[in-house]
Amino acid sequence: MKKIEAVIQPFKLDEVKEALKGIGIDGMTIGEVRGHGRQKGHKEVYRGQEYNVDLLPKVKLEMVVSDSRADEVIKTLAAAARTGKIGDGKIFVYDVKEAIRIRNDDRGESAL
Amino acid sequence: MKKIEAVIQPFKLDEVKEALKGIGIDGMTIGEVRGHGRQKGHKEVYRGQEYNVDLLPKVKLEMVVSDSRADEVIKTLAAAARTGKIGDGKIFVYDVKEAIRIRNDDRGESAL
Amino acid sequence: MKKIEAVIQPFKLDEVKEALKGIGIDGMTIGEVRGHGRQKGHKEVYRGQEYNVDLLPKVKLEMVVSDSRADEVIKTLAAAARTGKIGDGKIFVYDVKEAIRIRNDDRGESAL
Amino acid sequence: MGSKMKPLIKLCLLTLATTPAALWAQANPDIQARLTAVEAAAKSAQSAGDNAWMLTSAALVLMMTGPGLALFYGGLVRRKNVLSTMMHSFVLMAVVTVIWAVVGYSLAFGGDSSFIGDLRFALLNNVGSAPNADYAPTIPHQTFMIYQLMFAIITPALISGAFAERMKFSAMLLFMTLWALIVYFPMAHMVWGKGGLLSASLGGKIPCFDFAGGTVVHITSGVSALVCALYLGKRVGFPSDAMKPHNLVISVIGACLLWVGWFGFNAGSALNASGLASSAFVATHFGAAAAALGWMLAEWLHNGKPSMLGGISGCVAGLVAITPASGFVRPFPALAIGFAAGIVCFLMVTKVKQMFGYDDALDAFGVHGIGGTLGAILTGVFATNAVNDGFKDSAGKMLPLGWVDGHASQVVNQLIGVAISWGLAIVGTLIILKICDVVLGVRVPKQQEIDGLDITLHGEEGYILES
Amino acid sequence: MGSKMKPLIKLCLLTLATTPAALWAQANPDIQARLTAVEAAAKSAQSAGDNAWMLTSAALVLMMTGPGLALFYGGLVRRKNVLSTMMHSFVLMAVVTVIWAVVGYSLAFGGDSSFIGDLRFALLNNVGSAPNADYAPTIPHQTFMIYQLMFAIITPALISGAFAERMKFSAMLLFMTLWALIVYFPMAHMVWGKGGLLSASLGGKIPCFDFAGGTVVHITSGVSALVCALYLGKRVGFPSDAMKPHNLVISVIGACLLWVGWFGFNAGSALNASGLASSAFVATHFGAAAAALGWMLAEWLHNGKPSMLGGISGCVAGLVAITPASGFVRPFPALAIGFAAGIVCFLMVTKVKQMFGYDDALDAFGVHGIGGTLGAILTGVFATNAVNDGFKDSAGKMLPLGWVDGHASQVVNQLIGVAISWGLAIVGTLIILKICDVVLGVRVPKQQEIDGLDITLHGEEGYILES
Amino acid sequence: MGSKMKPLIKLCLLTLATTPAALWAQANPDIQARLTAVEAAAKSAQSAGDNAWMLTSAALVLMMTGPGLALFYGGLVRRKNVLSTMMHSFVLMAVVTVIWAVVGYSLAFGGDSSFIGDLRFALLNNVGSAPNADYAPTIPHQTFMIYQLMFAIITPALISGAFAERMKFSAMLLFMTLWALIVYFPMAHMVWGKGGLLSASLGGKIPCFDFAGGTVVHITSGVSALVCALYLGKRVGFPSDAMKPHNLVISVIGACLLWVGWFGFNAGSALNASGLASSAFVATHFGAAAAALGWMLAEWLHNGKPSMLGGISGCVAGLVAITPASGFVRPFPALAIGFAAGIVCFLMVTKVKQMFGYDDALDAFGVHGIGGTLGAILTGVFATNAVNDGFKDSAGKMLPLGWVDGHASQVVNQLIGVAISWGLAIVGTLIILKICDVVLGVRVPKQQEIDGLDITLHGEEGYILES
Ligand SMILES: Nc1ncnc2c1ncn2[C@@H]1O[C@H](COP(=O)(O)OP(=O)(O)O)[C@@H](O)[C@H]1O
Ligand SMILES: Nc1ncnc2c1ncn2[C@@H]1O[C@H](COP(=O)(O)OP(=O)(O)O)[C@@H](O)[C@H]1O
Ligand SMILES: Nc1ncnc2c1ncn2[C@@H]1O[C@H](COP(=O)(O)OP(=O)(O)O)[C@@H](O)[C@H]1O
Repeated sequence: MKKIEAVIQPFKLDEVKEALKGIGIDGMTIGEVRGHGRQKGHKEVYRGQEYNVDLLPKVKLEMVVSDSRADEVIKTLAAAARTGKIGDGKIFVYDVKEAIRIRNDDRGESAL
Repeated sequence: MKKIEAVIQPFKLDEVKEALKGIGIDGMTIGEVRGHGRQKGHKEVYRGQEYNVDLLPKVKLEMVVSDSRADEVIKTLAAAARTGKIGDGKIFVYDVKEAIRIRNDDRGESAL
Repeated sequence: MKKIEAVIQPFKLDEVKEALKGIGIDGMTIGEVRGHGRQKGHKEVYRGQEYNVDLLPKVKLEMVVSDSRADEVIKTLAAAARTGKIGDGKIFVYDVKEAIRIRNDDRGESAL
Repeated sequence: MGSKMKPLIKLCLLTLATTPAALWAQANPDIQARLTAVEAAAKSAQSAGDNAWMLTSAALVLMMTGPGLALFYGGLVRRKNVLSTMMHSFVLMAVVTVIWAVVGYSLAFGGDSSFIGDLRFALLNNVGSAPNADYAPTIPHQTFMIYQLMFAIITPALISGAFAERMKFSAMLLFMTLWALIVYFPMAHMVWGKGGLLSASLGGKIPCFDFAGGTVVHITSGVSALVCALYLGKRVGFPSDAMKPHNLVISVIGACLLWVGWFGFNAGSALNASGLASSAFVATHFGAAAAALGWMLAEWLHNGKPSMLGGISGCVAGLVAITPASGFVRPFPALAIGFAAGIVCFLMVTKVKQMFGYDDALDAFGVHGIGGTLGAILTGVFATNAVNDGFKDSAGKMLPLGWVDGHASQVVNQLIGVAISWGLAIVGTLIILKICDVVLGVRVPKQQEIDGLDITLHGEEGYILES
Repeated sequence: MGSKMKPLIKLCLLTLATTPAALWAQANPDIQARLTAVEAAAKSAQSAGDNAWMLTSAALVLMMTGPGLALFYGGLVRRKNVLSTMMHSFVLMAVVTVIWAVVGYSLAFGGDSSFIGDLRFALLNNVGSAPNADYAPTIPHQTFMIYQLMFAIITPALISGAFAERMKFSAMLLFMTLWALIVYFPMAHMVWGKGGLLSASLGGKIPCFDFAGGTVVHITSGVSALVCALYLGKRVGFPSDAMKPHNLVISVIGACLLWVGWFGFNAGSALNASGLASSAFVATHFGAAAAALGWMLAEWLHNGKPSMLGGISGCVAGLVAITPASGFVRPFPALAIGFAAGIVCFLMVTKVKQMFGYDDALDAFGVHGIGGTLGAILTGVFATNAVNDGFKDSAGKMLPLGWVDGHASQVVNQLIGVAISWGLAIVGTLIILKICDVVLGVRVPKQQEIDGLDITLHGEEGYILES
Repeated sequence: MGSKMKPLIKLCLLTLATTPAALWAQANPDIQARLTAVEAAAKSAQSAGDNAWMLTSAALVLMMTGPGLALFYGGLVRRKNVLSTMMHSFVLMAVVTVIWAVVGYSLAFGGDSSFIGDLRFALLNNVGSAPNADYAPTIPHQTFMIYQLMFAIITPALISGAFAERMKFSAMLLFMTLWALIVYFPMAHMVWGKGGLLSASLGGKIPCFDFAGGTVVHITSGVSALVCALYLGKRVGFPSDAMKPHNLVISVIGACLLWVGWFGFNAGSALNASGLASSAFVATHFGAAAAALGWMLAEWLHNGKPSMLGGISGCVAGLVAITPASGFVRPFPALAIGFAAGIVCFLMVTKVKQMFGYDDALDAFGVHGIGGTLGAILTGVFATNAVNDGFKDSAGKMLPLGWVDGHASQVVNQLIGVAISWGLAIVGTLIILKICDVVLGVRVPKQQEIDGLDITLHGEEGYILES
């Protein structure tokens, strides 16, 4: 199994979720993160104190899928998340040694 | 070493933490996440605008343990987190290449 | 490629970020987490109800780097995050199978 | 000569008869008219001044419930229940208003029987601009009516602290409606109504001093809260799970608005802008201040740290305790009452409650029930005619009020008042809860309680902070 | 003998002539002086009482805008726009004040023409301590001026709910300045100004009852809001993306402060602390309460759940609808007006709006435009001289006011007033928007809208909760 | 005939003597009595009106501290210190109250010496319902006492902005207690007390105009704040680490409540509900509005963006600057003073502070110290007897007040007042800090500062938003 971890623009979340549902990917976990990269941030000033905000709000999607579906998922996800502008984010892929469904102790792909 | 990543019901956190302490697992990192899966969400209505909330609050536990302890930890964790209802969550297991304790540069299992 | 995941003290974030920029590491993703470990927490009392808070605020840094740079990054990061006190946190290293830049579908190290 | 004189004398007599009259004729009527006019003007001016303060007070007392109490309570629950908790206070601003207009005001202040009012003011008949001389001779009757309504709103809202995070919304509405009818209106009439059993100034058999609602407001609500807490049982996970206040910042806002609004509550209870109002204003502020210090000091000694939550809990406890006394006691006794309330309520909430282990979620009983009882009793001790000269014997001589005036037996009357309010609250609330339970069920299903009442009962969330 | 008598008679006559005069000489002047003095004293006392209430009311009405409306609106937008939304209300507290001082007050209340005031009060000339007898004979002219200013501040602020989350700050400032000049001041003069076309009490040709601003405040702002919503178009992602209120807790605070502040708005519109003020106070509270219930009930039937957002939206709708009626109607009609407003506005906001699909972000039109129109019309139905005895014929006989007094044709006048305010708002706002669009452009670039206006327009964030 | 006439004449004479007397006997006493009664009635009515406004004002001023200032400051610090910061304001509501009751009021307003009061009012002896003719002849003495207390509460609270996020709670309590005794009470007596050195209306040697506390409140607190900032040193990580306001939304609430409450602060300082109160109300509002614009404009020119934080900082700066002038200046000078304050304080806080690099965490000095000084001086320029007619020479002729009245030398007196308040604040605060440092240590350990004061000093958290 593979874990597909994507860091995307927050306002793209709904779109991406729909796209994944479209190809039957239901299980996913989402977290609020802040990202730093090529995308330049913005300036904030509080009573003359200037701050350069270079950590921008992003959303992190994690989903574990069977090896067979990984590519399809990546394609769909990337397509849905793409605006073509700097800051669109990244997708990272990892090996997963085991998956367990807590509810009934299912293991492996059947647990996804 | 293995990384054990569990997505569980928030109200189960304390119970799980105690159970893990019970078997001597002290080190863990916890994050607030929202999850999507079989568990169906709920409806929210704001001034007639209806929303179907299908991202539900979950807690993500991460702990890195020695290969030898992985199974025991998984069992304990699953047992403590289980309610038997849809939405109990998942456990995923990954390989960890290296672990470093920042404080004193300990490496490997001794860093856990 | 390697994923370097560090859990550090929140007030060390700026320092660490600067240090990493210093060695040309730009891309990173940051999340708010709470950690449990050797570091003992504090007591809170609300109208006589006592709570022992043993989940302490930490910041989680994740950056994917080429295998070649991993060690350097770890050293720099650890050095910058170190106070020498319990609670400094950990660094974990994982293998990364693939990386994709959503914007332009770059793959592999060129996507970082 | 003689003959010459006649006309002269006639004139003389004539003048005699006429002149003064004539003078009056031109001077007096004018003066009479001006006097009458200026008497009316002075009366109208008096009314303007008193009405200005009473309308302000009415607004302040509404502010105590919303946003005051809604925030104070809302901040103390867990995030998932913040709206459902604020809703308890808010919806009562609406529901009680309608009940009050239909029968409530009349049941509380109509007629002069001992236990409950009649229906003469039902549908607000005969409640107009003309003052109701029995209660407030210088302000429009409507001002008195709306001011008293604000008390009828906040009192049941106080109870909601006990059953927060687990009561059905529908059951809460039924409960509150019945509670107003069965507990509040009778109690208000007994203590404040003309001829009420416990009325101190309007011919009660057992005169009991309660300036602004120690028995009527705080004992009834606080004791009913305890009954609710016991009847509903503990929240899922209590006390093992952490149930920390999710937003103490809004609780502080709420407590401060309660403090400020309480000036309308207590000083407004003078029903005019006289020196008595000022005196009650001072006592109120002193009571709150001393109690905040008392609670924080107790915490400091006990936990090693004074807390913000302790400070705001203390000030509320002091405001509760000074409420019945505010129009009767001097500044320093006010400080004493407040300080005592701070310590006693702290012990109640932190020690006694833990001992018994009931789940009075937001300590409505510990603060209002206990604080109100303490205040009602101490009012009998410290009440003095040096502050309130409204009580005279037939000869117009001022009567001694409390123990400090040498009238120790007043404490007994206060105890009777306390006993009656406790009794009515316990019995009334039990009956009402049983009814609600049978008709609707009082408690939400466990899963709803776990998911939180905001989503499950109201279909909305308090905060959506994700970007 | 006869000779003996002469002096006697002389004396007699002398006395006759002198004595009473002498007596008067000593007694009367004194009395005259005291009378004059006490007449002045009573006048001064009346002024103190009325001024106390009016200053309080002015403060309450400012509190409605800040923090009231700022919070109510601020909580309903998404987190990234909370400050930009609160800024709309806040900056108007500053900008409108300056405009008002320079020409605004004079354009609204100077002179006695039909459509707009003159410049006699420009730069606040002749606006001092002496009362302006035309408008408020018992309070300082300055009090009347500052009280009316608070209305001029909140009215444009209400509009901002329509274009929240997407309007340029600079354009907003220009828009509001022009709107005050072109729409608000004329409308205020027409309805409340001496000789204004729609003035009910100061010689208007088409007397239209608007006690505290149904047409002047709520229709003008609400209808202008609709025009803005249509002109600016929908927010990026509307309605597909979730645009939930990010912080209903602060919206509840805001709504409650609006409710409390509204007592100053409506009861203050009596311009004194008389029984009429009390009556308006009662009507205001009843209208709010009934509307909150109405909206929640509609929700309950419609969605199966009453909501906190529904409750606060309802109370605001009720407060809007009762505003024009508050000084004219009895308590129960006030309940009826409120209840109707709760239901009607609920349908507007949830059904009609969805039907047409325009993006009135915070429902400024649905609540203020519709609620104000409904209230203005129902005022014509329920207005009665039993509540407001200020309207008499030459013979001093009280005139019938609304339909309930048998004066059905008043409803026609109300409709004319409604039509004029709708017309002025639509035309005026369209012209102003076009100007702003040409001069500055009204809408922010898409990327700024996505990133949020707090960061892009103001360079700051509402919350920084990371530790 | 003659004989016939005797009785007639006797009668005539008799009547002559008696009749008018008789008439008076029946008419006059009655009139006298009614006059006396109505004179008393008018006096009582005057008192009611004035007292209504002053009780409202006292409540408003308390609201400025809690929740007003607590929120304004609380929102500006980092999340981990929100409660400890709000605690500074809150605890002073309690502590200062007790000090005030024991000796504070007497030290400020007892007796007529030049520098400090005596103990005649200690323990509030002789402070009852009867007015204190020296200070406020129409309201109960207790009203004056409690109103002044609210000033004594907020003044030290203002200082806390300087040492936020790093001062020990215990040290803060000791500091504030000593500061009230050594700095505030003497300063209050010198400026407002009978016979005080700087008293303008009660026989001061160097009459200095300070209507509501430019020197007494804002200079003393603001300058002391600077001393504290310098003495305590910078926060750990200042200025390198980001120390952004964690919740500007609550800061906006706080600022708005300060604005609203300030009407009680300034207009209340008229101590009655007269035209002077209205005039001060207007000046206050205008000052706040102009300053908000001034600050935002400066930001706009300087950073390219006006900000919400700038707006609220500006309005507070304006309210500070207009405070001493509010009862002396016309509306347009009020706008000028406010605008100047907005610009000057902006420069202070953004440029000068950065230049010197001290860590006045929440800019208590930049806003209150500088704004207060500016206002105090400009009061000498713009004060006019056209607004305040309370200053007459022996012949009853009105005296010129400020420069605009041709009394340029008043500016010198103002400068003396400023110098004295700066001097007292600097010396007093230094001594007090040294004492606190020796006795308790003023600053928390570094680790506590890093972990945050809420957890380490109070054992609680402001927000727990995790589900
Ligand atoms: N090497 C990396 N490791 C982890 N996260 C990264 C890395 N590089 C980028 N990111 C994440 O991806 C986001 C977008 O990257 P950025 O360089 O800004 O734009 P782009 O992905 O279009 O090149 C960043 O905000 C960060 O959260
Ligand atoms: N394939 C997956 N990848 C990542 N997280 C998942 C996946 N499937 C489920 N989850 C997480 O587990 C949670 C529970 O899953 P769900 O299907 O709702 O119930 P159950 O685990 O009982 O089947 C989800 O809310 C989500 O956070
Ligand atoms: N085995 C582990 N797995 C995951 N996270 C860990 C583990 N051990 C520690 N951590 C994280 O590192 C943080 C610091 O660890 P701690 O034991 O408190 O101090 P130190 O790292 O100095 O030994 C913890 O708060 C937790 O977030």
